[in-house]
Amino acid sequence: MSTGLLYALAGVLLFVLGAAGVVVLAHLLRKILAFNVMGSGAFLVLVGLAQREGVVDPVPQAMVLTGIVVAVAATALALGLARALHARTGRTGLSEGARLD
Amino acid sequence: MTEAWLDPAAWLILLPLSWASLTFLAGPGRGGRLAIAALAVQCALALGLALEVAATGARVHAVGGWGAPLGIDLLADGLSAVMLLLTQAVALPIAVYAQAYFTDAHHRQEATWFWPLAGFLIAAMNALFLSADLFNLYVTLELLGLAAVGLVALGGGAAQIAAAMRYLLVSLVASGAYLLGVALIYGSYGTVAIATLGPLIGQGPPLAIWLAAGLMAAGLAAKSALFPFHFWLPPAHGGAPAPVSALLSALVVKASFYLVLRLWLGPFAPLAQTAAALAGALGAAAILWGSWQALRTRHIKRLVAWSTVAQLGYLFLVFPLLAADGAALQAGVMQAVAHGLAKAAMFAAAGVLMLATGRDTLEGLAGVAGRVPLTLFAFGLAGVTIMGLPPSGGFLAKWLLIDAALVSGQWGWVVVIIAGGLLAAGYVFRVLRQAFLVVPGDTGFQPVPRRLEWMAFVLATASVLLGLRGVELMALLNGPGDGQPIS
Amino acid sequence: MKALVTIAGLALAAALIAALLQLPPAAVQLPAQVAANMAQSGVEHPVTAVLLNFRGYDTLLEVAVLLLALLTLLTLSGGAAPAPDGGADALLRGVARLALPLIVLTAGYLLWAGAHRPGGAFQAGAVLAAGAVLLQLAGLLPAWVGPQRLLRLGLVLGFLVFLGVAATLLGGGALLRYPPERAGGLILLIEAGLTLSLGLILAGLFLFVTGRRS
Amino acid sequence: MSLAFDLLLVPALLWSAWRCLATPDLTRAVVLFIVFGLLMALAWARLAAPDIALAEAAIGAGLTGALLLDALGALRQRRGERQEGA
Repeated sequence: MSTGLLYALAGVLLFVLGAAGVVVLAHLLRKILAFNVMGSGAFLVLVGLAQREGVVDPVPQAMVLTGIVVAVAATALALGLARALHARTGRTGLSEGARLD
Repeated sequence: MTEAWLDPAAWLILLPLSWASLTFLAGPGRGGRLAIAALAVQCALALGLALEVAATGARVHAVGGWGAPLGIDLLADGLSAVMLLLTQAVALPIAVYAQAYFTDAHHRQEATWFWPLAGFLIAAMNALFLSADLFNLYVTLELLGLAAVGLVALGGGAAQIAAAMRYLLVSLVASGAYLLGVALIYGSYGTVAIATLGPLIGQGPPLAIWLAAGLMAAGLAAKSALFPFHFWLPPAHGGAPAPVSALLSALVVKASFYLVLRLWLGPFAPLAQTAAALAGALGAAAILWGSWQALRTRHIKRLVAWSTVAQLGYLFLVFPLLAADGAALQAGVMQAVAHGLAKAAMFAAAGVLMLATGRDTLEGLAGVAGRVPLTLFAFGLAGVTIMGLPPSGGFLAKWLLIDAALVSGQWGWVVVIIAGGLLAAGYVFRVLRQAFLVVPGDTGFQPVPRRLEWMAFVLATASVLLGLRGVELMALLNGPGDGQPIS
Repeated sequence: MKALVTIAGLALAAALIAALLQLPPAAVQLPAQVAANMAQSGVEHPVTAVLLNFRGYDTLLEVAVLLLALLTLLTLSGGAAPAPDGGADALLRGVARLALPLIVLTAGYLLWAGAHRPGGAFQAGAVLAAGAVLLQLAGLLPAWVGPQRLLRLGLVLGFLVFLGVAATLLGGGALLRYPPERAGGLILLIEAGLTLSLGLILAGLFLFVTGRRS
Repeated sequence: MSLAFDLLLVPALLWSAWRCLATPDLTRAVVLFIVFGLLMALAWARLAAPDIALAEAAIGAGLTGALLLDALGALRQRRGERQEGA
C-alpha cells in the first residue's frame, strides 16, 4: 500500500467520524470541532488518493490550500454565531430550539 | 461572437463581485443605489447572453486561457442562461424593494452589511450557474452558503442567530459531503472538469463514483431543503428580513437544485436511473408535508416558507419523469422560474403586510386589505402561480409535469401534483380571507412606502405573464439546432 | 439516533474503504500537464502556479469567501467595534514593537519565496495577521477601534486588485489570462495585495468575533 | 523507516480526532484539536505537500486553535456578564 492510499483511508475514517460528530454532538463548539475533523478527512482523501501512485500532484494540493482557507472562514463564522447565540440566550446548543413552528 | 472583453458571462461574475466590495467600502447601510444600477446592467447582460445562446448555442469561456482539464471552464448553455435570467430578474426588483425596506425606521439597524452580502450572494449564484468544474463549483457553493447564512443573521435577534447557525451547520456538512465526492472523482479520473468527466464515467464507473454521486446528491439535496432535509428552511427563511427571505426562497435553494439537475443530465447520467424513484418520492413527500404545515402555521412568513418546502418538491418530481419524456426538463425549469418570481413576490408582499400591521401573525391581518390593496392583489397573483392556475407560469409547469407523467403512465405523480395544487389554494386563501375581514374601528395600521407594494406587484405579475411567454424560455433549453439540452 | 448514525457511518466508511482499495489508475494525469506549462506560468513553484494561474479563479472566489465571513462577523457585532485594551502591559508593548519589523520581514520573505518554493500570499498573510493581533493586544493599533474607511480599504484592496487584474486581462481573450512574459509580475502584484488584505482579514476574523476585549 | 513513521502517525491522527470529539472536558477537546492540527501538518509533510503543512500549522492549528480557545472562554462566561443582545 502506498503512502497516499494509506492517508486517503485515514481521511475516510476522519470524514465519517467528523460527520457523525456534527450530527450527534450537542454543544456547538463540539459540532464545530467535528466539522473541522470532517473537512480534514476530505482533504486527506483528495490529496492522498490523487497521489496513490506516488506521483506528487500540485493540483489537489492547491485545492486543499483553498479548502483550508474556506474552512477557517466557516469556522470563524460558526464561532461568531455560537458566541452571539450564547450572549443572547445563554444557550450553547441548538436542541432547545428544535421546535419547527 | 462578441469580443472577449465584452463576454457577458465573465461580467456577470465580475460585476457583482465588484459592487459587493465597493458597497463594503462605502460603509454600513450604504451603496444601495450602486447595487441597483449594477443589477440593471446585469439584467441586460443576462438577456444578452440568453439571446446569444439562443442564436449560436452553448459557449465556453476558458478562464486563464488554459482550458479544461488544466484550467477552469465557464459554460453558458440554455440551462445556465435561463437560471441567470431568473436570478437577475428577481434580484433587481428585490434590490429596489430592499432599499426602501431598509430605509424604514424599523429596519434601519438591520441594513448594516446587507448590500455587500447580497452582492456576494448574487455573484456566487452567477458563478455557480456558469461553472463547469466540480471543485470550482464547491467554492461557489461555499460562497453562496456563507452569504446566505450572513443574510439570515442580519436581523440579529436570538431566533435569527439560531436559524443562521442551524443553516450554517447543514450547509457545511452538505458541502463537506460534496467535497468528498469531488475528492473521489479526482482520485478516480484525475480531473474535475465536467466536460472531460462525461465520457470517462460513461465507460462503466467504479464503486467510488457511485459513492461520489450519492454523497454529492445528498449534500445538494440538503442544501435544496428536499424533504427530509427541509427542517432548517422554515426558521431561516421565515425569520430573515423580507428582502432576504425573498432572495433565499426564490433563488438560493434553486442553485443547488440546478446543480443536481446539471450533474444528473451530464456526467452522472449513466447512474441516474437508479435514484430517480427515490428523488420523486421525496419530492412528493415534500409537497404534501410542506403544504400541510403551511395550512397549520400561525405566522405569515412561516406560511410562505413552508410553501417553499412544498414547491421545491415539484422540482424533484422531474427526475422520475426525465427518462420518459424530454418535456419533464422544461417542466422543471419552468417550475423553478415561476416559483422564483412568485415566491419573491409573496415574501415581498408578506414584508409589506408585516410592516403595515406591525405583527407577524395571520390574525393580525384582519382588515388589512383596505389599507394595502395593491399588496393583497400581488399576493393573490403570486398565489395563482403557486396554485398552478392558468395562465400563470406555475400552470404551465404543472401542466407539463402532468403531461409527462401521463405519457409515461406514472399516474401516482398526477395525484400528488393535483393534491398539492388544492392544498396550495387552501393556504393562499387563508391569508386572503383573513386580510379581507371587515374590522370595525381604528386598526392602527402603519403607512408603507409605495415602492414596496409596487415591487411585490411587478414580481407577481411577471410570474403570471410568464405563462404566456414560456415557449421562448423553454426553446432556449433546446439550443439552436440540436435537441440535446445540455452542452 | 446515536445508534442509527453509528451504523450509517460504519456502513459508509466500509463502502468508501472498499471503493478506494479497488480503484484503477486515473485516466487523466494533470501533473504532467502542469509540468509542461510551468514555463508559461510566470512562477517556478508548481503549487503557486496552480493556485494563482491555472486555477487562479478558485483563489479569487476563495478571497471573497474570507471577506464574507468577516462581513458576517461585523454584522453580528452590530457594527460596534472591539474597544482597545486600555491597560496593556508595558512589557507586551515592548515585545510588540520589537517583533513588528521581524514579522513584516518574515511575511515579505514568504511572499517573495512563494514564486520558487513553498510559501506565498496565504502563509505571509497569516504571519501578518499574527502581527496585527499582537499589536491589538498591546493596544498599539488605534485603527481597529472600528472598521473605518481606511481599514475597510485595506480589507478589500487585495480582492479589488485581483478583480482588476482579472478584468483587465479579459481584453487578452479570457479572465485571468496572463501573457506569459508578464505573468510573474502580475502574480506578484496580486500576491502582494492579497498578503496585506489577508493579513487584515485573518486578524479581523480573530478580533471581530463579537467584540473582543469589550 | 518512513513506513514505520506512517504507521505511527495514522493511528495518532485517528486517536487524537476521536479523543477530541469524545472527551467530556471541552478545554481538553480544544487542546486535542490543536494537537490533531499539528499531526495533520506532519501528515501533509509526509504527502510531500509542504505548502499545505505550512498553511495547516499556521491557519488550521494556529488561527483556528486561537479562535477556539477564545470562544471557549466566552462561552464559559455566565449570561448577564455580557450585554444583552437585541
